[in-house]
Amino acid sequence: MSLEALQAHGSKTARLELREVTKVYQKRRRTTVALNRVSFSVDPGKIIALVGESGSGKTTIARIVTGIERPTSGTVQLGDWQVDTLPTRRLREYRRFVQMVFQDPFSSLNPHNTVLQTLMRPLINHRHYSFVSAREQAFEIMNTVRLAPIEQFANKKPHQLSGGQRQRLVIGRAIAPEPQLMVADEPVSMLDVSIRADVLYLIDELRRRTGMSVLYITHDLLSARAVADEVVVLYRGHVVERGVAQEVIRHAEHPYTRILINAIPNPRRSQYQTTNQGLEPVQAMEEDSGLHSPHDFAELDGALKAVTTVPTLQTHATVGCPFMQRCPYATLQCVEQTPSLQGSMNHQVACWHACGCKGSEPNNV
Amino acid sequence: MKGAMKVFSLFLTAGISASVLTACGTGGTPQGSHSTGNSTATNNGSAGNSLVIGVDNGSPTFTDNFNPFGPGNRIGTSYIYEPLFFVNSINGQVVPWLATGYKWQGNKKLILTIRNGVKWNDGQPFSAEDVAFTFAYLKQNPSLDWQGLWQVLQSVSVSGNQVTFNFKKPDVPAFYEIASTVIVPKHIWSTITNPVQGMNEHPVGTGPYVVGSFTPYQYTLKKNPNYWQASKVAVDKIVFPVLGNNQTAALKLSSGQWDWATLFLPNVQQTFVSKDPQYNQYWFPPGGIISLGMNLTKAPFNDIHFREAMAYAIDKQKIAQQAEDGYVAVASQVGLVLPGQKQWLNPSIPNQGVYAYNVQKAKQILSQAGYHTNAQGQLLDSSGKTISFNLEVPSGWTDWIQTAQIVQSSLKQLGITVNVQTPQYGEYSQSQATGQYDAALMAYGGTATPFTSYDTLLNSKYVMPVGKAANANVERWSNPETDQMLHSWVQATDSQAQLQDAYKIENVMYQQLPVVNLFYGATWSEFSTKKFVGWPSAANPYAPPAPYGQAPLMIMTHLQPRS
Amino acid sequence: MEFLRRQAKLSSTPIEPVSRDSVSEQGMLKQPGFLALLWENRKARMGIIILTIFMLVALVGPWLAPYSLSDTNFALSHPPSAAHWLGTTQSGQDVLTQLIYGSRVSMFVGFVAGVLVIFIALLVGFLAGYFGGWVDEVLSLAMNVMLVLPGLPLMILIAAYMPSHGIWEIILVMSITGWAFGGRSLRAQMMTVVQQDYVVAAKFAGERPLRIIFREIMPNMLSYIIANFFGAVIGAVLAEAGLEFLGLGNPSITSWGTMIYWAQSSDAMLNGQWAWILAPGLCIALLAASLTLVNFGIDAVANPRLQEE
Amino acid sequence: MLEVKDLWVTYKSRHGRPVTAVRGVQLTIPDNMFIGLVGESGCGKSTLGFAIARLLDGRRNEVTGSVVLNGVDLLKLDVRELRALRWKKLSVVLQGGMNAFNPVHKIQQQFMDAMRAHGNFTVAEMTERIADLLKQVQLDREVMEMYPHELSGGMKQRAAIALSLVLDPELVILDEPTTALDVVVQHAIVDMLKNLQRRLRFSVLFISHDLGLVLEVAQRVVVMYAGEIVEERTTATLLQKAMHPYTQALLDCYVDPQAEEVHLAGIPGTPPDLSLPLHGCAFAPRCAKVFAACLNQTPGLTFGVDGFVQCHLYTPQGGTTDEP
Amino acid sequence: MKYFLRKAGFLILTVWIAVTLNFILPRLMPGNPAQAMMAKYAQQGPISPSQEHALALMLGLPTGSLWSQYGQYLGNLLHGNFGISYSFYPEPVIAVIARALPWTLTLIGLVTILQFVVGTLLGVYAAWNRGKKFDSTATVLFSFTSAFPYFWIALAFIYLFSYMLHWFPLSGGFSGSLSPAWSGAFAGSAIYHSVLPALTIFITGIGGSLLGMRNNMINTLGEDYILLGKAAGLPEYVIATRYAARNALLPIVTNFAMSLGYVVGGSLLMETVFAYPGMGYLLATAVSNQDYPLLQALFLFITVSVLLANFVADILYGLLDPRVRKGGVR
Repeated sequence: MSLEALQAHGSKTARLELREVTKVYQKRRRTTVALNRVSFSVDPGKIIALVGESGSGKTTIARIVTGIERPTSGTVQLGDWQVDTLPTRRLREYRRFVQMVFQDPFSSLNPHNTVLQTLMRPLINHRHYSFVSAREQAFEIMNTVRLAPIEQFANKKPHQLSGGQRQRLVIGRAIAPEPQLMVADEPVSMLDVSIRADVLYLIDELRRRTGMSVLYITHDLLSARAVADEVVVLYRGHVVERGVAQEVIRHAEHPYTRILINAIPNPRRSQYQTTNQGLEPVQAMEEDSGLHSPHDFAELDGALKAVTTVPTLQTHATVGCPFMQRCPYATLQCVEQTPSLQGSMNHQVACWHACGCKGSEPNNV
Repeated sequence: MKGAMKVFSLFLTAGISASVLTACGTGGTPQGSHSTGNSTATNNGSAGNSLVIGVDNGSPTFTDNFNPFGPGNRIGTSYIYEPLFFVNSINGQVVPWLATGYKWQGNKKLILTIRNGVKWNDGQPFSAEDVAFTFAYLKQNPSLDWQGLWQVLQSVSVSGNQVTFNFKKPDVPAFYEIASTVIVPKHIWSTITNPVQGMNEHPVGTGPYVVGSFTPYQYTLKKNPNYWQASKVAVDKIVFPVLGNNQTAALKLSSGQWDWATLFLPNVQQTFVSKDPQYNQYWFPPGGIISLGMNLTKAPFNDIHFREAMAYAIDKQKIAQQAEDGYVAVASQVGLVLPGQKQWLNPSIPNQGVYAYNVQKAKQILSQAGYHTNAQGQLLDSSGKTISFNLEVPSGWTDWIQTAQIVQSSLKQLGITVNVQTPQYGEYSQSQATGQYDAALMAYGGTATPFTSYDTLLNSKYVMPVGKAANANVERWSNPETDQMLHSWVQATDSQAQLQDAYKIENVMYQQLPVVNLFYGATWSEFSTKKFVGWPSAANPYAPPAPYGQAPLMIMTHLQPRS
Repeated sequence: MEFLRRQAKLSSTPIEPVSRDSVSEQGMLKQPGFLALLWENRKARMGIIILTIFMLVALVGPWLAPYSLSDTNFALSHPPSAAHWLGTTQSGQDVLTQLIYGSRVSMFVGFVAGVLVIFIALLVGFLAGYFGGWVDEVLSLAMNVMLVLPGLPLMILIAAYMPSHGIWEIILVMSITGWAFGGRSLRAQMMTVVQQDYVVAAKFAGERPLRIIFREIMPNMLSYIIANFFGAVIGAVLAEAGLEFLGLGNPSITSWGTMIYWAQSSDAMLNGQWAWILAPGLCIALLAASLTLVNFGIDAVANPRLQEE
Repeated sequence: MLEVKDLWVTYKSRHGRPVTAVRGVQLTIPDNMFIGLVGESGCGKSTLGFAIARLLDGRRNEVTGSVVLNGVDLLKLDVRELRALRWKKLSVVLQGGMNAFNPVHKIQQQFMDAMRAHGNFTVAEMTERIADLLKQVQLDREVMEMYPHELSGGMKQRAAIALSLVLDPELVILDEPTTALDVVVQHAIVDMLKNLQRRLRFSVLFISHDLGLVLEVAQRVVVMYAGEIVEERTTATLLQKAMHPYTQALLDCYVDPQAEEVHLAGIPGTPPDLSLPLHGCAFAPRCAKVFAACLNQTPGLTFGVDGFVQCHLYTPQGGTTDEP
Repeated sequence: MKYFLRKAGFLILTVWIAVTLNFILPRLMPGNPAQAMMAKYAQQGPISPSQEHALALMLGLPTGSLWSQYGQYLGNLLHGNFGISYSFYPEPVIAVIARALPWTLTLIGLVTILQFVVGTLLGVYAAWNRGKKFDSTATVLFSFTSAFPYFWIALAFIYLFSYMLHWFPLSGGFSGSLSPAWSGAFAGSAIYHSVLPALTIFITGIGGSLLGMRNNMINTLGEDYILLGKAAGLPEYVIATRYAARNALLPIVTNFAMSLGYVVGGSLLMETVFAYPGMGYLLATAVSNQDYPLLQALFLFITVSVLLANFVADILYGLLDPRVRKGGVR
């Protein structure tokens, strides 16, 4: 069956919907809130980019959506599948519909399996192809993900492929069972800049052709902008901003989103806008706040760890904006009240200063 | 004397078997002779008129225990406590010791005359009271009465220096058990309530020696100056170092660290004698019989022809040569330890009762009895079944294992498959007791009177149904005629009458082969005549040459300094 | 002995499926096979040669041996001579013949016990490592306990209570007591592997656990398993010798262990039959050392840091 | 000032062909200069950095050429001379900042080890110096007393940078110091580094695969491809007009995320196998402007006012008169 | 602290398991040791039921249900009552062991530690001079020495040094003319007697320590912090010891603890050969004498000693590794 034929099966695609998903990890008397009432949905054929740094909860979402973990509360639905209560024994069946592309193309392929074997297994397992037809279909997929000429690649093993080729193989394996949803977890972050576009646009092309949804997890807003229809920005397990990709990135309102945008290496901007111009919230914070104790030090990753790992008792008592400690615009309101997502469906932001921050001067709290 | 002597002989014979026997015998059993040795004492050997004896095995160190009743006592105990008579197990000769004489009144009353002028080594006088006390003490503490004396004894009474034993039923051979019972002082033991568990660190006996010094690695005995035959005792001091293990014990003996030892030494001429050819000597007299015991309740062992064929087919000479290094002789099938017990031998039995090695004859007997062989050379019985059996040997008894291997290869010539198995001793003895074995190598004989051997081997009163533990006659020989012969013997005080019964039983042994005798187990004894002479020898077999048991009492009163 | 195995093993870093170092990847297009790499390692080569000799001797033993094993009709206790290169035993057997036949039993026991040990270790280690959770808790506890319980005394205790001591009983005892180390290291290895993306990917490809464990993961751990297997064989060969030496084996079979047992119980040293006691010990050591050397090689091949120059 | 002349590094392999990862590199690092070294993975940039620092395992590779630091050829020094010079003149920050600290010693211990190796300091002096440096990299004084595992990745990398500065070296080589870190942290560290360099005036060789990042911090940029330096320019001129098609293509991979239309570009093809001899220009197979000469003639260096480029477009063969 | 508690918990658990194993094992095996003992006594003559009872009491054979036996057994253990030795009758097992334990603890303990230290140091040296002469010779040589069975080395030593050369005594732990005491003469004799046994453990054991440390150290030498140490121009000895060896030692310590059981096992065989008055020789004689109470108690003592040593090593590990000490990873 060709992929064009797959397209005809558009009815197979389904909508992914997360409602109020919360995930709490209990580990050695420490409670970590990895996700805090996260809601969003992915429509068939769309790419949603989940953006955030490590610790933001984006990987947890991937694990919950793929059934590896269950949410503490909230519901996750993919078409007819009630994912949050999915019994372990049905996981295998479910995975026909949800496939994953991994960050590291070097470790996600079994070094002992050839390209052909790698592509045939999901066909045989999930779609019960015979060996011969699986082989045919695998060739088809190789064409689709541009691992051509086929004869040359079919019997190669991963170590004989370049990074980009490996990632295309991984993508080919992921589309083999004709999933409804592809979860792509930082699929290009380990690849050279020069081949990122190739891989990203392949995913983009495939979702158009098959109608599957894509949950694209990244810390790179630029790539999100390039391929995603919508962007969800996560901070410490909270959705802080979401909306149509172009809207969110071009008119970012949440300070954190702006930090992320600012962190994208942009050679042209950097030389003409010298370091002291524009928004430098991180540095401003470092120098001003004096928060230099190791754990809530201004460095973002340190701060994330410190704040998301709090003692049990305080977990649910947490109020205020999750970003307040690092926010140069934080006010008393931010400490006392938790902001919720506000705005149109095209662009929502959870920030008390969302409208004013663009022009306002940083407050020194 | 069935108990003690049987055990004694068991150790003599089994003692050939390396290393494994425990100290769990009655007084004066060694730990197995081909055994263990240890430590030190190069300097001890040279001291004046002292003797270093490598016999006591501490494994690893000595417990200070000279309790004549308990298991696990020091070998030296038997140099301290004395019996009423010394019975020479080699030839059955009875030598008066603490008693000077005995006489039977009928066959249910035995009267012993006790020696005067003997003193305990604490200075107290020894008397007939002590003798009576000792036997009463055994009755009082049944766990001490291993020989089961009080199963036949009615009472023991004293009058003057005479002690009278009244029997419930006639048991003339029981004399040997009474004779060898060691006597303990009443004034000490009457207050000891738990004799088995006492350690008896300061033994008070009548014997030639008292404890000198004691360390966990070595103890010494020194001459008892008050000994009743002190003039005969030439050795002033005896040193018992810890034996250690096999290899080191042999190396120590070989390197001259000991004056007297009881070890199986391979190639003794080269490994011991040649190290000091002028003085180093050995004498390995036979002390028991090693036989192939069979479960007679099972086929094909219940077939006399089969047993006979085996007796011909087993290359006993090879066993004696290889398994026993040629130190022993092929055993007579009559069940006597020859030549020591030759006075008991039935002259009508040819070739002293030895079945010569003759495979042809064996095959002939088998085919006459309806056995035949198939194309693969396997022996089939009359119903066409192949014949194979397990042969059990205690684990670690290396010479027996070798013996079994030779039996195995011998019987292979007849087409019989033998599986040699080496279970632990406990399992080995248990499977015999309960009759769940096919065949096993066993030791018997070497008792002062052959009656004891025959009784335990053949008396049907010991037979238990398969599955229940039998204490003797484990091959389960059950024959009313044999029982009648034994019964007649037990009542006979007259030696001629005893001899007639013996002849009959020897015939049974020879013709019906309740067990197949293989070879004589030896008493190992290596000694140096550098300091002392007068050791027992084939020419003068006044005692077994063993440094354990009661033989040392005899030997220590015979040794003379080399002048 | 065992100590060496343990430490040598633990030192190996997890085997990475592929090298990420693209520099080293280039020019390696025709990467030689595992065995070829092993052969290039000097120590492993030495080990392989010794091991192969032993294997061959064991295989063709009956043709190689100068005499029949059951032939006991030679002069007793003879020192080495032209007719008997290693002399004869006290019971008139040819020592060289025994040595050759002994290699069969010793290596059989070693390798069969090694297989059993590694089998249990694989099963326990893999299940614990793969499934984690309570399965891991229970199995790990069992492993840790077995690991700290001293092996030989435990073996002795079990063997002492065993009613009979054939080859299989010995193998059984060694398998029961010997698997924990392999289990532990395989578990640790499995735990790192199971988190690798390709295993997760296999789950997404719809593979079932057993297939993932044995078809996807095991090939990647093969060198590690082989090394563990050899370690288990070393342990088994030495343990067999130890048990036989103590008389807890079956002395009527001929193995290197029983040869030493017989030699020492026949006071071979006293008789100057040094070859009788020396040869089997040397063979044990050579065999164990050859396996150790091969393991060195496996380590070096599988672990880039240990690679030889 | 450090001068690299005609540096070649070849990895020897027992199996397969030797890989020549650095091919005749010429490079000058003036004092007080922040130089960025960029290239795709496998282009030999880290090897170059390691070769300069003489940290390559001598048993596995062959280094020829010279690395002259203030008139001393580092490659010719014996172990003792080299050790004396290390860290005082030249220090490094490794990519695996996570593992750069000995896990069993406290952070300050490792600073002190480095200091003690090169001079006599009292504990008080050392403590003061360490505290000062930690402050410079915006770390708390308490970090001194901590063990490596108690620090986050970013903190460790800051500490590693501080460690590299402990003896006031003339040159610090940083090998992908932020690759393993999150974008925001990466940004912060790079900024800090830039400020430090401007303030303390040491030279930096900043090795990264990320041209965008390099352009943000470096004063000069060195672009490497297939073991060779294909372009070396000041950042400003490079941004105005990248000369080499490879540099151009790399630059094109960066777009403004806030632009109206965002389309990512890539470079088709893969870099050449460095175990094979190269014919012509190494980039030719992927180059959009390739022409006949590129395939069989190795381009020479074309020098301009502030750097050079290695491309036929700027040689007589290319026929272009474009001044670099 | 938590680490410590966890390790202590594991210690208690393993001790309990060893104790229970010790209880169950004889009862699982076919053939009751007590009956075997009886059979042995029965060889000496028929045993009446009353005698059988006397014997059972004398030997302290267990009675009652399995659970009550278990309870009794645990109770006895707590009181240090391990029953009465069959082969040292009537000595209590505990007394027999008390005589042997110090020898083994001292000899094996000291030599094992010495062996570990020397082996580890040589391993460091070999790894640091990797590929050089010492390294290549040592790895092959020690692969062989560590492959020799302990008892075989012991046999060879006895033959060579004691029997042929008369340099050392043939067996035993001290001269028979001396009594164990805190005297110079006794100590001298004990040391003299322990030379060969010690050498045996040392030679067979050192290879393991050396090779283990070498491999680990080579691994550690590939770590970034070593490279950084070199780049920082640290003196070689600092890198070799405080950086490489210190870190390479960590897993070795745990391995050392785990392999203790095996070292002890090997040493037990060695003791048998030397008839050294320690636990190993006692164990061998208990085995050949079917002295089950002694056998069981010995197993328990050896096991508990090993477990304790393990525990100590674990604690040591905790002290060596700040990640554990400070409650970090692991």
